[in-house]
Amino acid sequence: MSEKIIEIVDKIDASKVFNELSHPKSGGICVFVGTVREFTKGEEVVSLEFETYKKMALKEMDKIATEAVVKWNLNKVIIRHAVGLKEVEEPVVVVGASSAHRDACFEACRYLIDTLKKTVPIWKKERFENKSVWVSAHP
Amino acid sequence: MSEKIIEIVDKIDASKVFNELSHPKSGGICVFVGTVREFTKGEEVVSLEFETYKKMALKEMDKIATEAVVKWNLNKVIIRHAVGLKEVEEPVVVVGASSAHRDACFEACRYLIDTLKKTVPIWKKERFENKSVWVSAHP
Amino acid sequence: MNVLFFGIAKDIVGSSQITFSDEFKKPNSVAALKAQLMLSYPELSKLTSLAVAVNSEYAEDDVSLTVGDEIAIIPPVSGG
Amino acid sequence: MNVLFFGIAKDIVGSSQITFSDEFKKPNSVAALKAQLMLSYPELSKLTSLAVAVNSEYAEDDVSLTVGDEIAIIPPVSGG
Repeated sequence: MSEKIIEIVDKIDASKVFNELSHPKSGGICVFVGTVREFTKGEEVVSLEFETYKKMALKEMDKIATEAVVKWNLNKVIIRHAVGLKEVEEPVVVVGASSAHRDACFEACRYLIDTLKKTVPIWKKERFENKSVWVSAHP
Repeated sequence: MSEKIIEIVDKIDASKVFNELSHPKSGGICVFVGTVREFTKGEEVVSLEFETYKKMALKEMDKIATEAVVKWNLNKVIIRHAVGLKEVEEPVVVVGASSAHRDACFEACRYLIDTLKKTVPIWKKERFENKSVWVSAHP
Repeated sequence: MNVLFFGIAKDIVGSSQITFSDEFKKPNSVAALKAQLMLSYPELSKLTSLAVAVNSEYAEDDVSLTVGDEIAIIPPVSGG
Repeated sequence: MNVLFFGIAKDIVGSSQITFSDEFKKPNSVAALKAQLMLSYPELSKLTSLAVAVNSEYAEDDVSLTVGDEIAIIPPVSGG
């Protein structure tokens, strides 16, 4: 029986994720944290703003987590995304996997973040000094 | 200028690693934590005991970290290994990388742990109910 | 039938929700809804992609729409 | 010349350190040291690998040893 943690929150506390992924049958825990970077394409980012279609986002996150648990035989998995305004260095997303061996948790962790970015209905607006841009909206 | 954290400690506090790897120029932080697994090859592990040639281990860990910083242009990197007796679920090693984009931190993190396991003079004894075994010592 | 808008789609439409109350005008498929919206809001057709969710699941063009459905317009996602 | 032993090598030798005080018997290369140790402690030759570090750097067989060197016997590592 694997434990999944799927959450959309206002603020992420990255420090607690290892406790959440700890498991006696796990020899490896891999975690990725996405944070706000101060420059993008050479322009200084003031903050990011995240918006979500929460009901659907949680469903899509749960699908991704379930797929990963099955494919890599994970003991625990976590997908937690933040919404609202985020400053430089703040965490915006945490994904992690806990498994018997390290191959599985590394591959699963990479899958979690890559798939989240493709399918989960969350939108990011980059706020610069003089403008705001919805990321990826235009070709 | 990248910051490297290279340490051999008695006890690992995995909760502080994200603060240590946080950086305004980073959009991604990838961390791997190795923990004591209760079963290995079907036998129940009571604890692990780690021993090191500390002076040389720190040198080798520093080499690995420096190589990773150069190869993946990391903003921060950490390699922290524990020594002494470790119980099931306790962290024994933490490696992590902080970089502008996620490809770099994932690849670097994998490199850090894979290379550590090959070159760093640290030895692990598995303690079972009725015996102890130095891991990998015999073919 | 309620249609929810998010991200840049919300900005283009100028609202987070549109209600199709007139049965006559209600689009009966995902394709029809997209066509109608793009006609009314041409800026939507300039986006990298435009997906539709029906009852919080991605829906292909041929999915039909009924009055009780919760429909959402999904511009290019950019989480993470 | 001090030789340090770790892990299973320490268990086999029964000591964490051996001092070669007699100049006559002191091996003058990594290869000579390994040969001498394997002769004295045959169990060492059953290990998966046996590396030598000179002044805390891995050293190939042809590296020569001098009196002031800190030498370490490195059985198969298993950190992580």
